[in-house]
Amino acid sequence: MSGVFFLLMRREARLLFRRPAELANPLVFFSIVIALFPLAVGPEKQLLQTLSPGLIWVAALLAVLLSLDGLFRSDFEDGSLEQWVLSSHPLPLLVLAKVLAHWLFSGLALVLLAPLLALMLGLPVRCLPVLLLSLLLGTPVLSLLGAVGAALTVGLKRGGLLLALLILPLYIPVLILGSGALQASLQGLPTSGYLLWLASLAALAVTLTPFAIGAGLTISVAE
Amino acid sequence: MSFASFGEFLAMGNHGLYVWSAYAISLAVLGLNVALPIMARRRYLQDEARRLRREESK
Amino acid sequence: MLFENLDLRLGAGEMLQVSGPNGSGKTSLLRLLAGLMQPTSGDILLNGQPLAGQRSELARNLLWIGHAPGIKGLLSAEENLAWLCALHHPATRSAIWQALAAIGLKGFEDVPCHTLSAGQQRRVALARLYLDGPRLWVLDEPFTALDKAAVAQLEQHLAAHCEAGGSVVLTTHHSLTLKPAGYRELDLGRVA
Amino acid sequence: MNWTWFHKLGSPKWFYQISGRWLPWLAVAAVLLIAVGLVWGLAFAPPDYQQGNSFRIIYIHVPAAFLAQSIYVMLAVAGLVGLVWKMKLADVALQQAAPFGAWMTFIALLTGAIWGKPTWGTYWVWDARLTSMLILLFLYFGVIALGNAITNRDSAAKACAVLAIVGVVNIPIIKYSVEWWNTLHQPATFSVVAKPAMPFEMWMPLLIMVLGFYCLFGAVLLLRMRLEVLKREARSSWAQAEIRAQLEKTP
Repeated sequence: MSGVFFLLMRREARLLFRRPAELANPLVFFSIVIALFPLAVGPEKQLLQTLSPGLIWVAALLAVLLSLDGLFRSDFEDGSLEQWVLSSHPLPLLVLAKVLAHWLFSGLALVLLAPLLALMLGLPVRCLPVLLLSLLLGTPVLSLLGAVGAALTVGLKRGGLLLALLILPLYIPVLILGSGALQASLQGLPTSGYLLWLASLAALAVTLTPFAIGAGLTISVAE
Repeated sequence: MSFASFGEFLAMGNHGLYVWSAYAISLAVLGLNVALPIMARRRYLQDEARRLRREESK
Repeated sequence: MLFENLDLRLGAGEMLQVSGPNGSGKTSLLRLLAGLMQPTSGDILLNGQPLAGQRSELARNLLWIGHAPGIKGLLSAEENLAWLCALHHPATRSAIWQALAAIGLKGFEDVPCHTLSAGQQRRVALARLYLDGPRLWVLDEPFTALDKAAVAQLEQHLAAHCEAGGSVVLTTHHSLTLKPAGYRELDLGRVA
Repeated sequence: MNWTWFHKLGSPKWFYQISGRWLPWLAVAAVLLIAVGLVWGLAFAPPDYQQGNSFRIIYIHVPAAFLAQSIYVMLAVAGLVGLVWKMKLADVALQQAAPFGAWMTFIALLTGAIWGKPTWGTYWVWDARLTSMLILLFLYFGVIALGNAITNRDSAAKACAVLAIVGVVNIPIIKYSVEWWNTLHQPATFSVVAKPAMPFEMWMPLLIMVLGFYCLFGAVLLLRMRLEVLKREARSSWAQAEIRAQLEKTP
């Protein structure tokens, strides 16, 4: 059973690395959105520093959402999902492997890119560990929740905008906790409370969302 | 009765505009939510009547 | 509403060809039988039990190749088959190579599938029929894009599977030249 | 425990007949309760010692907010029943209740904003309750948009059910995190609803209004569900007979 889990992760890794452009697109999007803010609000250092926790988190959230639109699309179109649904392996396990593989290669890259962009926005170096940790705990939740929406909208022709409509409200707790942690660290306040909450959200998402994703895929395949 | 006159009742202690607009819009929305299904039902029955007439004339 | 009052039974050794004009619900019927779709009303039974309650039993007994057969263009034929086998019925590497050779893809084992022709890609999916696996095959348009020789070979393979006690349900627009003893045809154009 | 009533409830014909009997009672109760609550709340309840008469908006704001939240929970419960027991009627209930829930959220937001002007001096404050309501409105939009986007009726109902269940699990988390966010950024805002010990003449009309809104929701839901059931069952003999009977009544 766990064999198929790692086989699927390896397969997804292969697929992603044979089309590296798709891995790069969310990262480029993330960087562009971050670059837009100084242009919009002005280059004043103090202002950018105060805004940076929110900016980084909003941009990361949108980048994850953007990368999730196509998460199941090719599997849906080439019939892979039908094979998954008919497999004797539990569907929640398969989708968990798929989403984790996706996060491992696109989400993690986002997390690693974030400190660089944060420094450009004027976030002090002492805040970087909290930034990394909060993104590390928060982005898997974003991926898993977004995968629920991706599973429900995969059969629809214009699913992209609908996906954002369905999922963005559900992202709010992660956004609040993630940027809250960063703001607290910017003001020199303790951050462990936020991070513990993010960790429990991550645990909750890993255990519950695979079932919703599986149900969503079964529904989309049945149409 | 917590108001001495009808004029006072309408004025709502200088907050009349807020109170009455809130009530008016809310009741309009409620009315709309009742009226729409009733109208939809009437329209559906009319459609069915037309269909039945067509079938009878065949 | 695609069809109603449909009652059919399939036993071991039987082959059912579902035919009918476009839009008559051939694919929908196959998807219903495979458990991918739920009927609006009525029941689908496997061994006398409702399908919904026995997912693992179904997975053990059913091989489904849909119109889109789940082949990734970026992966090679072998990688594709290895994954499909891991998902359903584990098979060894040599068994996969043998199956690919049997369907005429010798020498194409590790080429990315998007470089293959449409007929060759279809063969990659059909190679699953040459591996040990379930008894009930449900195939949606398996002959699409195949050349004459491959069609004849596949017909023979399907007939042999039925003779050996397996069952096949398939849709196709062409009329089979080789029909096993348990062959039946269901014309959805006439049922509706 | 006898479960036949549960399966009977799943039968469209039975539902149509029984709901036809309930509907007038619910409608009468809704009209009476809302009328009494309105007159009592607007004219007879004493003004608030701090906010004066603007507090009378409470008699719409709070029932709408109550209903907005309970309808979303109802969507998830109906979705669960539809997914687990495959009850078609639950699917109908889910899809027909969602627009009314969205409208209630809209009323709660709008009256909250209007109330905010005399209380806070501005129409919109990022207060925890209003923000949660706004997010709830977005959640409703999601369910409605998903239901409209999927053409297959059964798939649409199931997809909405999954979304509503995921949403309901999230609502407490959203509420909690928004409240936390609010206390961090605006410590000790003046909350409009939480009042120490309302006198009887104030909360009694509120209770009546809440009950009236629930009855109205019941009546509107039955009205919408009956039409949908009639449309879905149009091919069956009882629905045909019902349509003919209705047509004879109103020529």
